[in-house]
Parts: sequence; structure tokens; C-alpha cells
Amino acid sequence: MIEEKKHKKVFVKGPISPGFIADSLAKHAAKHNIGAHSMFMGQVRADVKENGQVVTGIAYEAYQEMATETLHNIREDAFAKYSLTCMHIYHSLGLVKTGEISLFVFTSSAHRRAALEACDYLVERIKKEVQVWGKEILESGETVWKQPG
Amino acid sequence: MIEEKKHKKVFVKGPISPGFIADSLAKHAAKHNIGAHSMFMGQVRADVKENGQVVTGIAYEAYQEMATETLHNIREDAFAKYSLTCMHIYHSLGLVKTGEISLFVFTSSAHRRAALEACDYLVERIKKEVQVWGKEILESGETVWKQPG
Amino acid sequence: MVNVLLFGRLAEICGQNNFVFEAKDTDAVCDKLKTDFPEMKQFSFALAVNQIMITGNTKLKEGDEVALMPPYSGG
Amino acid sequence: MVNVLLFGRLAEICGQNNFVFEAKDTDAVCDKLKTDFPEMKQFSFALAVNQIMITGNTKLKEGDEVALMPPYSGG
Repeated sequence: MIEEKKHKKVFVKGPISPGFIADSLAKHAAKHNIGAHSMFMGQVRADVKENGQVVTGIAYEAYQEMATETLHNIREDAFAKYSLTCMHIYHSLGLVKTGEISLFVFTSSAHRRAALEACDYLVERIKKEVQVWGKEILESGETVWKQPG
Repeated sequence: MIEEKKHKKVFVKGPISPGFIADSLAKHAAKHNIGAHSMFMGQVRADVKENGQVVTGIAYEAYQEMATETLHNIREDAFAKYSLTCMHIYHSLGLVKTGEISLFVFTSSAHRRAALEACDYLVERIKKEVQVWGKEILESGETVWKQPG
Repeated sequence: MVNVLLFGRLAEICGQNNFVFEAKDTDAVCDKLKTDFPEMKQFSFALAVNQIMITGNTKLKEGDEVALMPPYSGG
Repeated sequence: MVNVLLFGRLAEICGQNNFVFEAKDTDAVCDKLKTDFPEMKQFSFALAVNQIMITGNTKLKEGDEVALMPPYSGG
């Protein structure tokens, strides 16, 4: 069980599509003890940088083995802290263009507070603790390392 | 503008499908100032009632004119309180079967805190303040008025 | 005449979700319904006049819409 | 020999994301990289040995994996 969770697939190549998100949701229709789903999606913004150049995408890299372990621990903490039925986390690797989704956090529970609070908790911990780095790609082709935020 | 918001369509007949949710998300790919989406979905549970009967669905009714006005005010409060790009709320009317979605709240913002907090805020206010009633339909055909919760 | 709307369990008790009758104020509406449908006395409900929540007795005029609403249970 | 992994900006500065060299402890790893790539001195980073975060100098043994990581910026 732990082994299985350890190897739960988190990283996906390229953006996370709305269709993938819909499929994830649809899979939970058979789980009749679920009353609440919370989702968070991170989308790549077209920020304007100091030099006036606009971000066209972010290229993500991860220290995958360590990030997977970190996410496993965050996941275990969330299961201990909140009464959850399901929890899914997906993060993109490689290029994700402006307007596309790079992070998808999905929690489900019988009652709403657990799903809502766990989703918030996961997003904050993922942003702060997971070994992932994003490099913003500007119109000119220049790159800027994304600041933690 | 206010007139348009007042008439924003909230109530939909029957369940809210994963495909509808995916389409709602996909429509935001062109909004390049969005960095974060939060979603909440309420799903009908197969609760076991005191008489041992299992819930097979919930039939929803609303005082539509008043509920629409209430939701308009909640929406305005959320826009004032949080720095949001978009906000969408959908609630089912009529029968929604176990495992199907009856409430969909969707907030988007540049940075994650606004979307996360606004989604939570909207869900709580909708549950407490909106003129909607659910009647649980049991296996036997009996009905039980849903308790607020 | 005022237009009385009933929701949820209250409509079920009264066998219909809409009545039109004479009433000078909201107390008169509630009294009439509790007399005609004694089971109404067992349940608490909120009142709105013309879609505005009210507390305490409120005078009614021709054509007003009075809604009797049990606790909400949407979502 | 230890396996040194570099991520994000640090890999860019060093022109590659992986070095294998002799080092008795993590201070030696950092000193070597800062000598070979002086720009490394300008950036703060965290260290992990065999995927465990460390603080302070840590002894290394043959085959250890040392990772130099700038502040995370995923999501």
C-alpha cells in the first residue's frame, strides 16, 4: 500500500488538459460516499517582465525521485489531518504554454470542509516544499527563472 | 453590467456533468492574467437513513427569483472581498442521482490565495443563504427532506 | 389578495406550493395556514415579502408575494 | 566519487546538471563548484544528500548523491 502510494504518478509531460481533469472527476461518480470535491489548477500567466517582454510559457524541471518522496509525505500528512476519501496531485514537466494548466490538486471527502481545507493545505505545501523549478520563456526566447511565490 | 450579472444563469436542470466543468475550465485558457483556478463540486451521497434505506438521489427545488438575487449579492460581496478574475456558480434543479454533481463553484484569480479563499467563502455562503431545498429520494421511493449542513 | 408561496416540506404539508387569499399582514398568513394545516405548527420557517426577508409581523398590500421557507438545504 | 546533481539556475550556471567527482563532505562539493563556477557564489541553495535535506557540513561516502537546489518554484 505504501509502496503503491510512493509510486503514485504525479509528473506528466506537458500541460494538464481540461479533458484529463473531467475524466478524473468522472471516475469518482461511482464512489457514493463522496459529497464534496475540491480542485485547484495552476495556470501559466502571460506576465510582463521588467524588460517589457511577455511570458509565453514555463518550462518545468523536477528532482523527480526526491519530489515524489516529498509529495508522498505531504499526501500522508493530509490523509492524517483531514477525513478524505481521495487525493490526486499532478504536476507538469517540460513546456507549459501561457493559458495552460501545470498543477492539478484534487481532494474528495464526505463533507465539504475536509475537501476544501485539504486542497488549500496541499497547494501551499506543494508550492513551498516540492523540488520543482520553472523557467519562464519570454517572447524573445530569453528565459527567466521563476521566483518562488 | 449589474443587470447582466443579476440575470447570470445559475440554475441548471438535472446534474452538472464533468464535461460541462471541463468546458468551463477550457474557456479560461484565453484569459492570460489567470494564474489560479479553484473549484468546488457538491456530489450526491448514498447516505443510509435511520430506516436503513439508502439515498438514490436528491430532488432540488428553489425560490428561483429570490435565490438568484441572493446569489447576485453573494457574488458582489466576493468580488469586493477578493481580487478575482472570474466567478461562476451553478446549482442543479430537479433530480440529481447519487454520484452526480449538484453544485459547481468556480473562481479564478492571478494568484492562488484569492481563488482558494473566494471558493471556500462562496461555498459556505451558498449552503447557508441560498433559497434551495433538497429532498432525498430513498430506494423504496420514500422521501426525506435534506437537513441543512 | 396576496400571493403565498410555500417551499420544501411546507408545500408538502399544505399539498400545494401556492395560495392566493386575503390577509392584512404576515401574521394573518401564518395563522390561516396553521389553522388549515395544523402540521405547519411543528416546523420553523423564515418569511420573505416580495423577496425581502422579514422578521416580525409585516403589513401586506394587494399583490404582495409572501414566501414561507424552511431552512435551506441546497448544495 | 560522489554524484552531484544541479537544478534550475544552478545547472545553467555550471553548464550541466550532473558532475561526478571526489569529495569528502558537502563543503568540499560546494567549494569545488564555487571555484570552478564563481557565479555560483551569488545564489543561495539548499542541499540534499541521498534525497534527504541537510543543514551544515555532511560527510560523504562513495556513491552518495548530492543535490544542489535553488528555491523551489513549481505550481
